[in-house]
Amino acid sequence: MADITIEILHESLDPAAETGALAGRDASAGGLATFVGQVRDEPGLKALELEYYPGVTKQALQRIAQTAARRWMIARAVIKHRVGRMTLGEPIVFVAAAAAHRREALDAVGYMIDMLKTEAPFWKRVHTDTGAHWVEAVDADRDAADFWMEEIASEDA
Amino acid sequence: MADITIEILHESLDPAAETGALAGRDASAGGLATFVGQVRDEPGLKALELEYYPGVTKQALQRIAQTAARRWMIARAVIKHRVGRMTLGEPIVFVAAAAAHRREALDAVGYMIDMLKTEAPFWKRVHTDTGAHWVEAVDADRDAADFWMEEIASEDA
Amino acid sequence: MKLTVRYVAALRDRMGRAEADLDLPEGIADSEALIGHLRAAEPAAEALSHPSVRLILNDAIVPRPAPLSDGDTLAFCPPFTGG
Amino acid sequence: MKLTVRYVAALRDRMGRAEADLDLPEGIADSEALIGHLRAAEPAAEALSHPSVRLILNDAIVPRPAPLSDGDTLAFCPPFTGG
Repeated sequence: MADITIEILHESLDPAAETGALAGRDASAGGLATFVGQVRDEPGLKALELEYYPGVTKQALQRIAQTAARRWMIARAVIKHRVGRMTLGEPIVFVAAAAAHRREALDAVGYMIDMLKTEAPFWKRVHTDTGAHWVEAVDADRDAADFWMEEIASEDA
Repeated sequence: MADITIEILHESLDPAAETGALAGRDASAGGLATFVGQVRDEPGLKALELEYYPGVTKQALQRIAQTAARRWMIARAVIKHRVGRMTLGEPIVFVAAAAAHRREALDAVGYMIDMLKTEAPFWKRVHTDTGAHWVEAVDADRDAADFWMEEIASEDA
Repeated sequence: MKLTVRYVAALRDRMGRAEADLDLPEGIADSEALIGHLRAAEPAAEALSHPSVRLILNDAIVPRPAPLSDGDTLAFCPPFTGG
Repeated sequence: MKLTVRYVAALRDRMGRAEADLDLPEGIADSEALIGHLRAAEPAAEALSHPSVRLILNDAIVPRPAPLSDGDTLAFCPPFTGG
């Protein structure tokens, strides 16, 4: 079974340090895929605020990583997610998978980032010059998660 | 057009530093996908040696990144590839793409790593306790590159 | 039946509070019946009935309708927007 | 016609050298004719005819057969194994 690391971070997330900690770590893994989601510029952006649900969010991320580890041949899966207030360019989430084969690592990362967008309890709020608003769910994110859920259900069947 | 960085490195490649240099760099990019290919353990492995073709290899990588930037909406593409002698766990290649949308970044990275496996002039030699051998081409790598070449040809048509 | 309800993120703004302890009349067996009860008390609770609203019951994400028991904590959540 | 041929990686081992300057007779117009000529001189050159062998002509990766001109450098390459 893959080694799984899940963290909810209140302070800071350092994608360079996370990558450094994983590179070369698993002798059997020829490939390490990572994804960093970061605060993107938008008009008047001052900060992004992320709310979570203590006691539930981490468990939801754990389940996503476990499903990835069952579905793909990976040696290691990592999800680290910020909560609280972030500014432009700051990392929000770091997802990684190490695997013997590149396609497994890349697909596992793609799955995990797709799923955590809509299946882990996080809520984003954007603070701008003119006020604050909650970020609306994106249909495409919902579709991506639905795709995986159907795919995995049909494999388990 | 995307910002493209290609390097052939004779000494060392530091995935953590590369990731650090990219994280948060493109204000329009909500996502940064990376892939690190690294020396995998195999029986008796002492070192991996990588040969390239000066004057041609870098150009081939450049073309792969340019094709990725035409095919996917990415703000930045990076390919850094080691040559020379490497030991267990050492990074061989770092591929990255920054994009507004995660799927573009992930797919561009998947494309670039697939293509450079078979379309850039590199040759791997494994040194073990009992001697040295050239690494054979893998059919699955050939298939992956063929898939992309057909896919992109059909889109251009 | 005693129940704690939580309103999360945009629903907290909509409802004007984060949490409420309720003492419910007989016959409210699940989340949908609860929503009906809340709507009768305040129009803002209509937002809770939207199909995109997700539920966290105690410490688990659960599908709707969710059966309710005495002492439960039920959180009404807008769609998740992580990553 | 003068031509420089290079043998790369495993093909260098097979041919026992990295490079050779050739002075070719008339009528060798492309890579495949060159391979035939080399095979006649030494059996090891049969390896060059394998369909997996890639060509670099001067500073470009080119498909086979590659037309040849005086002064060209042609490299015979095993399949690429990067990444």
